[in-house]
Amino acid sequence: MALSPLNQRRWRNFKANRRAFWSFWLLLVLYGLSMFAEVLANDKPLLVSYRGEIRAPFLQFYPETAFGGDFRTEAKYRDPEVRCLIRSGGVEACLDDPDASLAALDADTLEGAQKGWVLWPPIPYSFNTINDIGRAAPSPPDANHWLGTDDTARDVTARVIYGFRLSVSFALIVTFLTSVIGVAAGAVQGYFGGWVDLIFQRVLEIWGSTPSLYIIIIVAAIWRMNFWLLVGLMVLFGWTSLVGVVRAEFLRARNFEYVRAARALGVSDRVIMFRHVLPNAMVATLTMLPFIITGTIGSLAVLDFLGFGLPASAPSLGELTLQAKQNLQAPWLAFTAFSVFAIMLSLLVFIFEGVRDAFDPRKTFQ
Amino acid sequence: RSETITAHGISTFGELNYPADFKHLAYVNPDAPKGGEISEWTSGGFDSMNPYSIKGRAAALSSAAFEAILEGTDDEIGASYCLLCSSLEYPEDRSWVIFNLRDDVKFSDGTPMTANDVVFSFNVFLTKGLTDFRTILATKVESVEALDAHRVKYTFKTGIPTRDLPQDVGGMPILSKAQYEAKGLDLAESSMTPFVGTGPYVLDSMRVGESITYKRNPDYWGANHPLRVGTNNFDKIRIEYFSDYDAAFEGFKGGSYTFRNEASSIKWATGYDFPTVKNGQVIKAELADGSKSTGQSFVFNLRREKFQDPRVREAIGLMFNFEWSNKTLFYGIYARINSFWDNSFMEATGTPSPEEVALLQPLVDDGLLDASILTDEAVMSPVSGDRQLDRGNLRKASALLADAGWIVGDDGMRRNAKGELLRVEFLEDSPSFDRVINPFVENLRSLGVDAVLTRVDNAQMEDRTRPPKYDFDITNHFQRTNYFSGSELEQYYGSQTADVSSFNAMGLKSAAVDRMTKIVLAADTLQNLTTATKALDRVMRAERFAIFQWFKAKHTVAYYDIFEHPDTLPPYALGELSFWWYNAEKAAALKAAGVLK
Amino acid sequence: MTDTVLAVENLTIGFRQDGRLIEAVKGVSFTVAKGETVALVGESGSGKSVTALSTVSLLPSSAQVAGSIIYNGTQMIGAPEADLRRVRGNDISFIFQEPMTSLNPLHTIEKQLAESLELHQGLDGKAARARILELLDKVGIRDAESRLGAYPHQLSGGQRQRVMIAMALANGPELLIADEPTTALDVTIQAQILELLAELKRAEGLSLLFITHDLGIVRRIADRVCVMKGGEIVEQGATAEIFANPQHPYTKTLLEAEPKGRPEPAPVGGAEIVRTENLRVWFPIHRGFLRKVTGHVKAVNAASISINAGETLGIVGESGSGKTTLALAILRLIASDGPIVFMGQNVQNWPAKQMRDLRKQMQVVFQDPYGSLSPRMTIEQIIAEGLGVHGTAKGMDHRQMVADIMTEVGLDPATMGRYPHEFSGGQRQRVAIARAMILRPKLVLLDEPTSALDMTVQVQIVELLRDLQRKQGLAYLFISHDLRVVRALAHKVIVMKQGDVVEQGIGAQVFDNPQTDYTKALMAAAFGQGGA
Amino acid sequence: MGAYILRRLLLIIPTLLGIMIINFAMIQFVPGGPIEQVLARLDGGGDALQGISGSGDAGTEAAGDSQYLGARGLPPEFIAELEKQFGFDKPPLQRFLDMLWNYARFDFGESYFRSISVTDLVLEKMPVSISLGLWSTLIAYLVSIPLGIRKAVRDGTAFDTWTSGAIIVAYAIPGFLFAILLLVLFAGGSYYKIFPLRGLTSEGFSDLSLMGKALDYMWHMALPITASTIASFATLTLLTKNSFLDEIGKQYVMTAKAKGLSESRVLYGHVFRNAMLIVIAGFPAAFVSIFFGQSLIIETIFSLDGLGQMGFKAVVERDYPVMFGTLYAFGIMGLLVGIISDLMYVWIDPRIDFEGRG
Ligand SMILES: Nc1ncnc2c1ncn2[C@@H]1O[C@H](COP(=O)(O)OP(=O)(O)OP(=O)(O)O)[C@@H](O)[C@H]1O
Ligand SMILES: Nc1ncnc2c1ncn2[C@@H]1O[C@H](COP(=O)(O)OP(=O)(O)OP(=O)(O)O)[C@@H](O)[C@H]1O
Ligand SMILES: [Mg+2]
Ligand SMILES: [Mg+2]
Repeated sequence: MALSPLNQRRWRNFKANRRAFWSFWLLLVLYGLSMFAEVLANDKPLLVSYRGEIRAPFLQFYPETAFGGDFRTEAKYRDPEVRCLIRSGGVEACLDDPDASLAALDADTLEGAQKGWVLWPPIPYSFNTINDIGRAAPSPPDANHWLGTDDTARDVTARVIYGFRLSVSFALIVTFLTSVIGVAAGAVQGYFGGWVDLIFQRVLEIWGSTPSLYIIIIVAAIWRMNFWLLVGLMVLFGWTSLVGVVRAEFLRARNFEYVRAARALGVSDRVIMFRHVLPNAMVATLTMLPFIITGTIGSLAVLDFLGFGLPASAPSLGELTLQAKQNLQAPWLAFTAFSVFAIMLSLLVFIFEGVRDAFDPRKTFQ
Repeated sequence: RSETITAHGISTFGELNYPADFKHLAYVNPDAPKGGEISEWTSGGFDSMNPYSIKGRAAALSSAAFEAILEGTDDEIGASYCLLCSSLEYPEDRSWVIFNLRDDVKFSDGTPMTANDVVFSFNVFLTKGLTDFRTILATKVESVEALDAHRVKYTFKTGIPTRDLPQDVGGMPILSKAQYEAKGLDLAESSMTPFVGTGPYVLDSMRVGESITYKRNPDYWGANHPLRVGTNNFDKIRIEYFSDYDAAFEGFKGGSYTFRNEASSIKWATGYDFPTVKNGQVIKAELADGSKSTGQSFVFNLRREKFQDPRVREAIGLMFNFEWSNKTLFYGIYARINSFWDNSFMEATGTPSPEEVALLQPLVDDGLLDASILTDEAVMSPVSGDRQLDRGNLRKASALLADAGWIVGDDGMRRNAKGELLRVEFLEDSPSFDRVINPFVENLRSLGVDAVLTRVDNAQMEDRTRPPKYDFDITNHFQRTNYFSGSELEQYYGSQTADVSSFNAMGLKSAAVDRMTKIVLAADTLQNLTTATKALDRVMRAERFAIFQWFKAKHTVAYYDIFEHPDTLPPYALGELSFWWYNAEKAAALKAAGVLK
Repeated sequence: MTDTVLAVENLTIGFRQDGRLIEAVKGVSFTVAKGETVALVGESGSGKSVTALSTVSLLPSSAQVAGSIIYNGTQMIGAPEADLRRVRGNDISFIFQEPMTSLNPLHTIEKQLAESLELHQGLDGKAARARILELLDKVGIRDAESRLGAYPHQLSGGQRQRVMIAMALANGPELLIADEPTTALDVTIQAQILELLAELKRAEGLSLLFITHDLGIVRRIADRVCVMKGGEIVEQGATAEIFANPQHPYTKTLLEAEPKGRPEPAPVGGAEIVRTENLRVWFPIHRGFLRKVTGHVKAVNAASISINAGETLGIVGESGSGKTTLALAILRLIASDGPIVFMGQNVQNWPAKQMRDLRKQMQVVFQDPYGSLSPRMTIEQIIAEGLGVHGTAKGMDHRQMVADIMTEVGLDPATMGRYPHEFSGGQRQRVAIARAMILRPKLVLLDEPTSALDMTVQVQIVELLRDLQRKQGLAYLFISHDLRVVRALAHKVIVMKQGDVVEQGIGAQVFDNPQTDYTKALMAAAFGQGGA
Repeated sequence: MGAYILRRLLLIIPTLLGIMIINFAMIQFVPGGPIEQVLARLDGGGDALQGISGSGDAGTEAAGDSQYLGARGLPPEFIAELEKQFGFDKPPLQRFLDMLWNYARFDFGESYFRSISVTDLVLEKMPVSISLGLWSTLIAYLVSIPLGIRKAVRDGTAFDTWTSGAIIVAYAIPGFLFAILLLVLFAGGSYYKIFPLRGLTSEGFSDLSLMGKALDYMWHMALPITASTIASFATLTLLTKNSFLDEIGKQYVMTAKAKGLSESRVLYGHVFRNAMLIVIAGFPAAFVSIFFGQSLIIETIFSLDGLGQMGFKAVVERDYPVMFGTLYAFGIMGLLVGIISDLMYVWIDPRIDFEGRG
C-alpha cells in the first residue's frame, strides 16, 4: 500500500490510540461478520446431504418435491416433515408422522431410508422466520433463542444480525453521501461568500422547511419503499445538517494567513478549500459523524413508527426499539436494542476520536 | 287509514320487554347506594365540549349531559322506551310519530324542557349537525312541529322505509333552545362552553387536556324515572387523559383512576401482577359480553381479477392461522369470528333450517347459488393446528390454487396461464397489525404467493380504500351489520354501492346477496327477520370475501375494590358508569390502607 | 552578582514525534543573576526558544524535559501549575518570538493588555486604561488611543511585537525572557525599546534573558553571552570577552558572518516586471454593532514603484508605515486602488481565476511565516504545493526538488515530514523562503525574510538570493528593517513613512546620501555606531 | 455591514415565498387530504400518534350496534359540502393567493379541525414547548460546555474515558425507552411514586405561593426534562472538547498562560471565543428548538400537549391552516434568527465577513 509519508504518520498516530484502533477492528469484524448473515443465521441449512447428494439450500432454491415431499414451493426446512424427508432420503412415512419416523430413523428401523444429514447455521433462524415457541411472544432468552424472540415470535439474535447489517450499511451510505454533499456545500458557501452564500443559504432555508414527511409519503405512494429509495430520501433531507457548521468554519478560516499564502501560490480555490481550509474546519464534522451515523439509524426507526420505513418485516434496529417500548414486560428487547446502539455508538465515537487525533498535528503519543 | 298506536315505548317489530308500568330495569339494583366517584382513563386530550362537531376533540362523556326522548335498554335489542315523553303515538305504517313530552323535565340549568326545545334541537341538527347526519335527516324527515307545549310531531317522507324512523328521531339529543340562543353557541364549532341538556350529570370541573369531572345533578328531574332507578349511582365521574398507553397503565397502578377496561392482551396477561392486584385491593375480572362481534376481518378487493375466483379467496383464507396468532400473539384471549352476526342470535349455524332453505331455494333455482348451500353447514373459518404453518391447510390451499390455475413455477412462486405472479398486498395503516399480518404473509409466501404488507398513514389508507381508487388487494374492514339489519346492508353489501362507496370496500356485487338483502329488508316480524338474516349470513359466508379475524366475548376490566355491580349483568353493556355503585366502606378501607387518596 | 535569579542545570529537552524522541536541547546549563542581562545567541534551530520556554513550563505536551531549572530557589520543572501561574506574568515575563501569532486574534489590544494589569495589579477601568496608554506610548506606538480597539490582525508586524513587549513589561517583572523581541522593529524603535529595557534594568534591577541574532544588540546590552549550537551551549562568558576573543569555532564564524558587499549592478535594459502608479490602500475602520465605517487607516497613499528583471527594490521604513500592505497589494492579495502593471498588463481588475496563472510568476515570503504555513500539512507538502499547482518540467521529482531547496536554505531534508509547529522560528522562515523560491518566479516579494535568522544563515540566504537573481534575472521586492541586508541586496530603495513614500532612489544614493530627515535619522540609527 | 443586513432582511420575502410555494405545491401531490381525514374520523379510525403512544391489541373496537346514524350512509353531497367548507372548491392558485394575502397580514385562519385560530392554537401549546425546550437547551449547554472543556484539558485521562462512556450510553438509550423507564420507575404505581405522571402543574396551582408554584412546576418538569436532555449532552460535549483540543495548542494560548492566567481564565477567557464559533453556529437551531423542539415523543409519553404533537398532527392530519401558519410564523423566526447568528459570527470573530471571495 502506497501511503504518503504524512498518511503513514497519521496511520501510526491512529494506531497509537489503542482504543480507536481496537474499536476500528472490532467494528470492521462485526460489520464483516454481519455481511455473512445468511451463513450465520438462516432458516435454510447450509448443507444437506440428500440421498448422498450434497446441496446448499441457503444458496439455492429447492422445492420440497426435490426431497420427496409434496409441495412444489420451497421446502420449509425447519418443518419436521422436511427434516425427516432429508434425513431419511425421502421416505413417504415422514409426511404422515415425522416424529415417529425420525425416531425410527435414529433407531435404524425406518424402511427404505437412505440416511442423510443436515448442517445448520449456528443460528437456525432467519430474520423473518416465524417460530413456534409454544407460548406467547415475546419469549425470554433461552437455549434456542439466545436473545429471546420478538413480539411476532421471530428470533431476536437473527434479527439483530440482519438488522445490524441493514442499519449499518444504510447509515454508512447515507452518512457518507450526506457528509460529502453537506461539507462540499458548506465549504463552497463559506469559502466564496458573497452572492453564492446569500443565494445558496436561501435555497437551503427553503429546502429545510419542506415537510420531509410529505415527500416521503408522496414517494411511498408512488413506489414501494426499498433500501435505495430510503437512502435517496434520507440523503435528500440529511445533507443540510452539516452545511451550517462547515460554512461557519470556512467563513472563519478563509481569513487565515495560510489561506492567503496558498492563494499567493496560485493554488486553485478548490484545492485551497479542501487541502488548506477543510482539514482545519473538520472538527465539527468529525465530531458529528458518529452521531450522524447512529442518528440515521434512529431516523430509520422513526420512519418505521410512522409506517414509511422499510417493509414491515424488514429487520431494522428501530423496529426492535419500538417493540421494546410496546413490550415493557419483555426487557430483553430493550436491553438488546440498547446494547446494540451503545456498542455501535461507542465504537464509532472512539474511532472518530482516533481519526481526529490522527489528523491533529500536535497530538503525540508515547 | 291505519290505526294509531299509543305506547310507552316502541320497538322494531312491536314487542316490548318491559310493560308500561315497569318500576325499574331488570338488571339494575334499585336499592343501589348513591355516592362516591368512579374514574377511568382515555387517550389523547380534549379541547371541546361539543360532541356534535367534527371540529375539536370532544371531552369524554360530553354527550352524557344530553338525553333523548327515547332510550334503549341494555338487555333488549330494537326497543326504545319513553324517557322524556310519557307516551308516543304513531300509525301502524309509522309515517309519523307524536311524542307526548313529560312536563316535569328540566334542563340542568333548571329551566323546563318543552316541545319548542325538541323542535329547535332537530332544526339545529338539521342545519348545523355533522354533514352526513344532517343530509340523512333531510332525506327522511318531512317536518317537525310543536303541537303544543308538550307535544311534538314528526312527519316522515313517503316512499322510504319508515320502520326505524320513530326511534331514529326519538334518539336525538335535546338541547336547550334558550341557552343556545342566549349564549350564541354554534353546534358546528368546537367550544369549551358545554351545551345544556337534561341529563343526570353536569360538568363539575376540568383541567384542559388532563382530566374532566362530571357530577351528578342533585336536582336531576328524572331520578325516579323507571329507566333511571338504580342507575347513575356515582356522585362523580372523572375521566383522566393520558397520551401514552403505558403511562395510563402506570396511572392506574398508582391509583390516579379507579376503573380500567384493558384493551391490550399483553397487559392483561402480564401486567396485572402488581401488589394491589395480588392482595385483592384491585379486582381483575373477566365479565361476559353478549354483544355481537365487531366483524373485524380482512377483505379482498373483489374488483381485482385474481380475487374473483372464490378458490383463490378460500386458499388465502386458509393461510391465516388464527389459533397460532391467538396463542402466540394474544395470550389466547380472543375467539374466532365465523359469521357476519357472530355472537348474536342472528348467526347462522349448522345446516340451514327448512325456513332458511325455503328462502335460499329460489336463488339456487335461479343459478345464483350453488346447491350445496342448502345442505352444507354454514361456512366456518378454517381451523389450524399448533404450528404456525399448518401443513394440512397448506395442502388444501395448494390444491385450491392449482385448481384455480395458479401453478407453482421453478422459483416456487405461483403464476397463472398468462404468466402473472400471484401478488397479494395487504394495505394497513395501523402498526399494531404488523405482528398479525407478518406471519400471515410468511405463510402465503410458503404457499407460493408473493405477499407483502404495505403500511401507509391513515389519510392515504382512506384515499386508497375509497372510490374512485380502490387501490388495494386486501385490507382491514369492519363488517358493520346490525342486529336488526336494515338499509345499511345495501350500503355495505349491495351491488349498487360496489363502485361508489367506501362501505362496500371489497366491491361485492353478488346477485344472490342482493336478492337475499331484499328479503331481509322486507321482513316484518322478528321471526322472519331472523330467518332471513341467517340465510343471508350463509350466502355471504359462502362468498368468502372476508377472512374473519377475532373478537373478545368478554370485558377485561380491573378496578379498585370499591365498586359493586349487580350479580347478573345485562348482555349488551358493562354499565360501570351507570348501574354499578360505590361501596363507601370498602373505599374507606382502601383509603385507610393508603392505596387510594 | 551572587544573587542568582535563574539557574538552569543540565537541561535536556526532547520532543516526541511520531513515536521517536528528538533531542532539541542537550544538557544546557547557565545562570541569570539579578539585574543581569544574559544573551542567548546561536544558530537558528539550536534550541534557544525551547530552552526559554521550558523555564516556566510552557512547552507543548509532546516535550520531555529533564534537568533542573531553579527560579529564586524553587524548582520549576514539575512544579504545580498553581505555583507556575503565580510566577508567570508577574515575576517572569515573556516576549515570544513570533508576535504575529502570539496574540489572541479575537481580543482587542486593550483587552489583552488590561487582562495582565487586572490579574497581577488589580487595575481596572480608568486606571488600567491610563496605564495601557502609557505602556503603548513607551513602546513607541503612535496615536495609542485610537489603537486600543484594534484587533491583532489590524496591526502591522512591528506593532504587534510592541504590544507583546508592552504586555510583558506591564507588571514590572523580575525576570524578562525576551525571544527576539525586536526583529520586526525598525532601528529607531528598536533603539527606543532597548533604551527602555536598559532603563528598567537600572531602575528596578530587571534581569533579562535575551535571545537574539543581532550581535549589535548583544554587544550593546548583554552582560554575558551564551552561544548555542545544536542543542548545546558551546561557549559562554562575559560579552566583551566573547566578542574580543571567541574560542569556539562556531562563535568565530558567527561573529565574522555578516551580509556584506553591495549588489552587483542590475542588468541594464531588463524588462519591467511590475509597476504601480499611485497605489492606495485604505482600511476602513468599523464601529458599533452594525459596524459602520467611521474612518480609514491610510496604510498606503499613492505609492508608485517599478521593478525591472534582475533588479531588487528594497523597501524600508518605520514599523507600521505600510510596507507589508504595499507588498500584498501589489500581489493583489488585498484590495487596492490604482493600476498594477505586471509584465506589461494591468492586472488590477483581473478576475481571480486569471490571476491564478500569473501567480507562478510572482511569489511572496510573508512577514509571519508561522501563520502562512497550513498547520495540518507537512512542510514537504507545503513546499511542493506550488509545484503541483503550476506543474513542473518533466522528469523532475518533487521530493527531490523539495530536498534540494531545503538544503539550499539550510534545512535538513530529513525533517520534511514534520508539521510547521515542530520547527523553530528561523526554520519556519526558511520553509517560507523555500516555498517561494522553488517555483523560480519572475518576481519575489520578501517581507522580512531574514528577521529570525542568525548571521550565518542570513549570509547563506542572501547569497542564495543573489545567486538566483544573477542566474535567472529575478526581480525582488525586499522589505526589511535590517538596513545592512537591504544595502547588500537592493538596487533601488524606497523609504516609507506613515503610508507615504518619502524618498526613493538608487540604493547607493539613498544609503550614502539620504535626502529627507527621516531617512537620515534612519541611517544614523542603523549605521551610526557600527558604521558602514 | 448595514447593506448586508438590509439585503438579508429583504431576502426574507422571496425566501418565505419560496417556502410557501414549495409547500403548497407539495400538498397538491400528497395522497389523502383533510377530507379523507374527516372520513377516517367518522369511520372511527386513525390515531396519528398510535405508533408512538402504543395501544391495545390490533383493531379492538367497541362491539355492538353502531348507534350512529351517519354510519348508515354517506351521501355524495357530503363530500361536496366538506370541500366547500375547506375551500377546496376554489382553484389552487386562488387558494394560494388568498392564503398569501392573509398571511401578509398575519391572519393565519382557523384550524380545519378545531374552532380556534392558528395563532391561539400555537399560543395554547407554547407553555409546554417552551418549558421543555428552554430547560433542556439550558441544561444541555450548561453541562456540556464545561464538561467538554474539562475533557479537552484532560484529554486521554481516565476522567475523559469515563465521561465519554457515560455520555455515549446516555445518547444510545433510545429516548422513548428512557422516558418510559423513568415514568415506570419514578412516577408509576410499581416502584417509586415520586413524580407526577403528566402535566405542567398541579391541580391547585393557582393557589400556591410563588415559591410553591416554582417547586410544583419543577416537580412536574423533572422527568420530562431529564428524558429530553439525556441524549443532548453527547454531541455538544464532544464538539466542545474537540474544538478546544484544536485551539489549545495554539500560540496565543501560550501567551495567555505566560501572563499567569488561571487555567479557567485561559480556557474561558481566551480559548472559548476562538473555539466556540461552531457551537454558536448551532445556536440558532437550538434556539428555534426552544420553541419548536423535537419533543413529540416526550410530549406523548408525559401527556404534555405541546407544539411537537400539534405540528406532527397537523402534518399527518393534513390540517393545512395550522401547517402553513406555523410554517410561516416559524419560518420568519428562523430566518431572523439566521441573520442574528450570522451577525454573531462577526461579533465573535471580527475577521469574518460575508463578502464574495475567490
Ligand atoms: N514541537 C516540536 N516538536 C518537535 N521538534 C521541535 C518542536 N519545537 C521545536 N522543535 C525543534 O527543536 C529545535 C530547537 O528549536 P528552537 O525553537 O528552540 O530553536 P531556536 O534556537 O529558537 O531557533 P530560531 O532561532 O530559529 O528561533 C529545532 O530543531 C526544532 O526543529
Ligand atoms: N486589516 C487591517 N485593518 C486595519 N488596519 C490595518 C490592517 N492591516 C494593516 N493595518 C494598518 O496599516 C498600517 C500599515 O501596516 P503594515 O502591516 O503595512 O505595516 P508595515 O510597514 O509592514 O510594518 P511592520 O514593519 O511593523 O511590519 C498599520 O498602521 C496597520 O495598523
Ligand atoms: Mg526561536
Ligand atoms: Mg510588515
